[in-house]
Amino acid sequence: MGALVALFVREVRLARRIGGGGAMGVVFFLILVTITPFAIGPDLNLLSRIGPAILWIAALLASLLGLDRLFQSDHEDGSLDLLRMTDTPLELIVAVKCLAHWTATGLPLVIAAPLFGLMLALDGPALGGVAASLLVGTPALTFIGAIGAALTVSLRRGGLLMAVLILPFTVPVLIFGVSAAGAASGGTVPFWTPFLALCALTLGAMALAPFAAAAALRGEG
Amino acid sequence: MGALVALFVREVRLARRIGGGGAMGVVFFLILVTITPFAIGPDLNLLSRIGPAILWIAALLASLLGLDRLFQSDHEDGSLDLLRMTDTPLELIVAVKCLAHWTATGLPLVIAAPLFGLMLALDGPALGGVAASLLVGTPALTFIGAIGAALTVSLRRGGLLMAVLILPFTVPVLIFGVSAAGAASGGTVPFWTPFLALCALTLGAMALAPFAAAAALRGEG
Amino acid sequence: MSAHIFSRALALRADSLALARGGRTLAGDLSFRLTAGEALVVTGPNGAGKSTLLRVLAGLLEPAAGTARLEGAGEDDEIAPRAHYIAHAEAQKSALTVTENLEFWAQTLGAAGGMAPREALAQFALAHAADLPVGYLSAGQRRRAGLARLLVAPRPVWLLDEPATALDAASQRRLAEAMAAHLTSGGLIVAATHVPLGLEGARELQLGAAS
Amino acid sequence: MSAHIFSRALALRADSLALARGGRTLAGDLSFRLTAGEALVVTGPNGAGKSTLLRVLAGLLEPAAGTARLEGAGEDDEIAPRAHYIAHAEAQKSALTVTENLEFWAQTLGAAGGMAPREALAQFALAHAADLPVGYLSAGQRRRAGLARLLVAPRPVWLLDEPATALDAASQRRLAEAMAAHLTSGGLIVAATHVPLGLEGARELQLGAAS
Amino acid sequence: MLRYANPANFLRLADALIPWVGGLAALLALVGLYGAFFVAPADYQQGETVRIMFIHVPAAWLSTFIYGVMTLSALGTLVWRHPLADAAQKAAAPLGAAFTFVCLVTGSLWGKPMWGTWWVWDARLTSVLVLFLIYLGLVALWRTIEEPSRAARAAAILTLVGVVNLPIIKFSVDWWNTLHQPASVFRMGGPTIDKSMLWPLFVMALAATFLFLTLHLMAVRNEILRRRLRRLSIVAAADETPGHRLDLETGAAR
Ligand code: HEM
Ligand SMILES: Nc1ncnc2c1ncn2[C@@H]1O[C@H](COP(=O)(O)OP(=O)(O)OP(=O)(O)O)[C@@H](O)[C@H]1O
Ligand SMILES: Nc1ncnc2c1ncn2[C@@H]1O[C@H](COP(=O)(O)OP(=O)(O)OP(=O)(O)O)[C@@H](O)[C@H]1O
Ligand SMILES: [Mg+2]
Ligand SMILES: [Mg+2]
Repeated sequence: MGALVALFVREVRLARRIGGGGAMGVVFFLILVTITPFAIGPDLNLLSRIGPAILWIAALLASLLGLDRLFQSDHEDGSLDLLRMTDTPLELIVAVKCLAHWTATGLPLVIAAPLFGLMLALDGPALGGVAASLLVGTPALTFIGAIGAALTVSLRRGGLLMAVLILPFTVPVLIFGVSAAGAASGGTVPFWTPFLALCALTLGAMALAPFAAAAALRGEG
Repeated sequence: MGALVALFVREVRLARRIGGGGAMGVVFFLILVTITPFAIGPDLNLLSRIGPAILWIAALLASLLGLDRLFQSDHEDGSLDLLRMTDTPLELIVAVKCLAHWTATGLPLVIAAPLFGLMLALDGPALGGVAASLLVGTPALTFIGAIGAALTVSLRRGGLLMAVLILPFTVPVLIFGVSAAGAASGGTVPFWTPFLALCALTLGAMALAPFAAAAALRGEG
Repeated sequence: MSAHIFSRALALRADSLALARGGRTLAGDLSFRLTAGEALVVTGPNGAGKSTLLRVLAGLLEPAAGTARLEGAGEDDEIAPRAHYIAHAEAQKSALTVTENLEFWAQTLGAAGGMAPREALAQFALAHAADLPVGYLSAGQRRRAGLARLLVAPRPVWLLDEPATALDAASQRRLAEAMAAHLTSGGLIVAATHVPLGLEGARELQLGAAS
Repeated sequence: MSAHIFSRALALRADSLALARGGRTLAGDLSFRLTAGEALVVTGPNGAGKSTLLRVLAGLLEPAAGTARLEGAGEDDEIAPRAHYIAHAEAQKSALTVTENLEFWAQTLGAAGGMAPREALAQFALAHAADLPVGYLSAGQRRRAGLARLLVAPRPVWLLDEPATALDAASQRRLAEAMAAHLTSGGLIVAATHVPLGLEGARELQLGAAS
Repeated sequence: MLRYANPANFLRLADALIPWVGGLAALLALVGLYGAFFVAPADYQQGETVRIMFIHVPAAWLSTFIYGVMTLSALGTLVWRHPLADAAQKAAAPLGAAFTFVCLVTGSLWGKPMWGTWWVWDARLTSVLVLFLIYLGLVALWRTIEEPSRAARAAAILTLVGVVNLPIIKFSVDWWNTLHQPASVFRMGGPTIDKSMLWPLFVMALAATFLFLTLHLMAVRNEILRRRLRRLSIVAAADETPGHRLDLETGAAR
C-alpha cells in the first residue's frame, strides 16, 4: 500500500516537474479548441452543434499525447525492472500509474472543459453534459491507452504506433461520450442511457486494461 | 554533401525500421478520419462541408506525433554531440532531418489524402485542392515543429510541451491550407490567393526554422 | 555498516540453469549454491552472459532451462522480492533530487530496518549532493546515488552488474566496505565485473570465451 | 594499426581555461600544450570536472574563461571538426546494425584514409557481430562498436571519456594498442579515466578534490 | 494435432497439403464463378451489379472468421505456449486485413451504383472499417517489434483485447448510427435471395475459405523458415570466434 502511494506521489511530481503537469494538457486542449473554428469557419450554429464532439476529440488527443512515455521512460532508466521485482503485483502498479497520469493530465482537462465549451457557444445543459461525460469517460481513455503504451514500451519512436493500436478501441468511448454530452442539452435519447454505458465502459477498462498492460510489460526481457 | 546524404538515408531507414515508416502515418490519418464521424455524426453533408478541415487537422496531428523525438533520441544516445562537432553547419543538419522526416511521414500522407477525402464525401475539385494544399503546406508543419522539438530536446516528456509551444505557430498554415482546399471546390475566394500565401509560409518556415532550431540545439550543454 | 541481520538459513541455489539470448545458448548447466555471507564474482569476456545471468536471477528473464531460487526464505522461494538489482541504468529520475529518488525506492522496496536516505548517501560520501536533481550529477556521483539504494532498503541478496563502473578510487573502497558489511550481516552477493571489487574470499564463476 | 600520418605541427593548446557547471566553478586556470604524439590522462575524483573538460575541448560546452584550440591546423584552429569524442553514450542506433552505424559515422565524419568498417571492427575483435543490430550487443560489445568509430575516420585528436568502461581484459589491451598506434602516427589523446589505460609516457592532469 | 506442434513435422505436412487445398480452392472458385455469372439471374432491381455479391459476401464472412483463427492462435501463444501459434498468428494478420479490404472495396464499388456514393457512415460499414483498422494495427505491431517472441506476445495480447472490444464496438456503432440516421440504406432482405443465387454464394464462400487456408499454410511455412534463418544468422554471427560454447568445467563455483 505504502509502495503504491509512493508511486502515485512520484508520478504526479514527475508530471508536474517535467511535463509541466496538468496546465500543459489544458493549454493543448485550449489550442485545439481554438484551432477548430479557424479550420471550420466561425459559424456559431455549426460550432455549437459540433461543440461536444470537438471537446471530446480534443480530450482524446490530449490524453494520447505523452501517454506513450507512460512506461517508456521507466523502461529506459531501469525503474521498470525494479518495479517488476517488487512484491506488489504489476497490475496494481499499472493501475496506479494510470490513475496518476489521469490525475495529472485528465482531471485538469475535465475541469477546464466547461470554460472552453463557452467558447464554442454551448448552452448550460450542454456544458454540464460535456463535463460529466468527460469526467467519467476520460479515465477509460487513459486505461485503454496504457495497453498501447505497454505494447510499445521498447520502441523509441512508439508514439504513432501506440496511437494506431489503441485509437480503434476508443471508438465506443467516443460514441457514448459525445452522445451523452449531446443528450444533456435535449435530444431524442435520454441522457442516462449513453451516460451509464460510458460508466460501464470506464469500469470495464479500469478492470481489464491493467491485466493486458501488465502482461505486455512482462514480455519484455 | 556526402554527410548530408548519409544522414538522410539513416533517418529514412530508422523511420522505416522503428517508426514503421510512412505506412504508420497513413494509418493514423485514416483512423482520425474514421473517428471524426463518430463524434460528429454520420451526416454526409456536414462531413463534406468540414472535410478539408478534418483532413488538415489530422495532417497537423500526424505531423506532430513523433516529431518530439526528432532530436531527442539523437540527444540521448550522444549522436547529437557528434553531429554538432562536424564541419557541416548544424542548420543544414536540421534541415536534412526535417526533410527526411517529411519524406517518411508527410509525403505518404499527402498521397493518401484524396482517398480519405472520398470517405468524407468530398467532390473532385475539393480532393485536388486538399492534396495540393497538403503537399505545399505540410513541410511547413514539419519545419515549425522542429523548432519545438529542438527546444524540448532535453525534456524527456516533451510531447505535450512541444505541441503547446508550436501549435500556435501552425495556425496560419492551417488557415491558409483549409481555405485553399475549400476554395478549390468553389467559393468566394479564388484558389490562388490562399495557396500562394501557403507557399510563402512554407518557404519562410523552411528558410528560418533551421536557424531557430539549430540555435536551440546549440544551447544544450 | 548495516546493523540489520539476515537469516543464516538463506541460500541462493541455481540448478542446471541454461542461459539463452535471441535463440542462442550462452551457457548451459550452471549449478551453484551460495549460502548466507557468501559472495560470487561472475567474470568472463564481453558477451559471455554475465548480465544475462543476473537478469535471470532477478527474475526478469526466463532461463532457457533450470531454476534459480532462494532457499530458506519461507513459503515461496522467489529471489526477486528479496533482491537488489544494480544494473547499467541507475533507475533514477533526473528531474527528482537524489533524496526524492532514494525515498521513493525506500518506500517501494520496503525500508523497514534500513538507513535513512541521507545516512545512506553519507556512506558513499554524497551527502552534500542530497538535494541536487540527479540530472546535475557526474557519472560517478550518479552511480553512487544508485548504490545508496542498497542501504536504504535491507534485502539479503545483492545482484550487482559492474557496480564499480565510473567510481573513483575512494568510492570503490567504500563500495567494497559496504559489500563486506553486507556479507558479515548474513547477506549474499552475486556480482559481475571486469575489475577487482575487493571482495575477499569470494567464489568465482567464469563464463565462456565468447566475445 | 592506422597507416595514416597526421601533421607533426599539430598542438592542442589550452590557455587559462576555467570550467564551471551550473554556476559553480570546478577548475580555474588550466593551461597545457599537447603536441603531436602526446597523450594527456585526466584523473580526479568523481565530480572533479573531467567530463566537463572534455566537453569543453570538444566545443560542446563554453568554458567559463580561457580558450582551447588546435595549433597548426590551418586557418581556423577549432578542435571539434578534427576530434573524435567518445562519451558515456555510444552514439549508436540500436535498430541499425553495427556496420550500418559505423558506415554512417564514417560518411559523416569524413572517412578519407580510414579503415573499412569491418576492418575497424576486427581490430576490436567484433567482426563477427558486424551484421547484428546494436540492440543485441552486450554492454562491452556495444562499447567496442563505439570505439571502432575511432578507426574508420582518421582524426588527429581523440577525446576519450572513460573509454575502458565495460571492456574485458582483452579489449582493454586492444584499446591500449589502438591508442599507442594513434600516438605513433602523430595523433593526440586526452583521456579521462579512473582505471589505468596502459598509455606509456602519458602526461597527467589531476583535477580538484571535489566529490 | 500435437504431433504437428513440431515445426519440422508441420513443414512436411504443409508441403503435402498445400497443392490439395489450393487445388480444391481453384475448383470451387471455378464452379462458384460459373454459378455466379451464368446461373444466377441479374437482379430485377440491381441489374448485373448484383454479381459483386459473390465476392463481397464471402470476403465479409472471412474477415470475421480470420479474426477467430487469430484469437485461437493468440490463446495458443499465451496459454498453451504452442510453438506454431505465433507463426499462425503472424501469418493470419495480413490475410485478415486483405480480405477485409476486399470486402470494403467491393462494398464501395457496389455502393456507388446502389447508393450513389462510395461511402456512407452506416453502422455495418463502419464496424468493418474499424475491424480493418485493428488488423492494420496488428500488422504494424508485428512489423515494428523486431524480436519474434516479443512481437508474438504483444500481438497476442492485442488480439485478445480486440476480442473483448469488437462486440462492444459493433454494439456501440449500431447504436450510434440508428440514433443519427435512420436506415436509409438499401438492404437486400433475406427473402429476395433466390436459390439460384444462394448455392453459388455458398460455393464461393467455401472457395474463399480454402483460398485462405492455402495462403495461410504457405505463410506459416514461410514464417517458420524465416525464423530459422534468422536464428541461424544470429548464431553464425555470434559464434564465429571458435570456442564460444561454454566451457562449463571452468565454472569455479559449481
Ligand atoms: C464498403 C461497403 C460495405 C461493407 C464494409 C459491407 C460489409 C458487409 C458485411 C460485413 C457483410 C456480412 C454480414 C453478415 O455476415 O451478416 C455484408 C453482407 C452483405 N452485403 Fe455488404 N458491405 C458493404 C456494401 C454493400 C453494398 C453497397 C451492398 C448492396 C447494395 C451490400 C450488400 C450486401 C449483401 C446482400 C450481403 C449479404 C446478405 C446479408 O448477410 O445480410 N453491401 N456486407
Ligand atoms: N536483447 C538481446 N537480444 C539478443 N541477443 C542479446 C540481447 N542482449 C544481449 N544479447 C546477446 O547475449 C549475449 C550475452 O549478453 P550479456 O549482456 O549477458 O553479456 P555480458 O557477459 O554481460 O557482457 P559484458 O561484459 O559486455 O557486459 C551477447 O552475446 C549479446 O550479443
Ligand atoms: N548539467 C549539469 N548541470 C549542473 N551541474 C552539473 C551538470 N553536469 C555536471 N554537473 C556538475 O559538474 C561537476 C563536474 O561534473 P563532471 O561530469 O565533469 O565530473 P567528472 O569529473 O567527469 O566525474 P566522474 O568521474 O563522476 O565522471 C559535478 O560536480 C556535477 O555535479
Ligand atoms: Mg554485461
Ligand atoms: Mg565523467
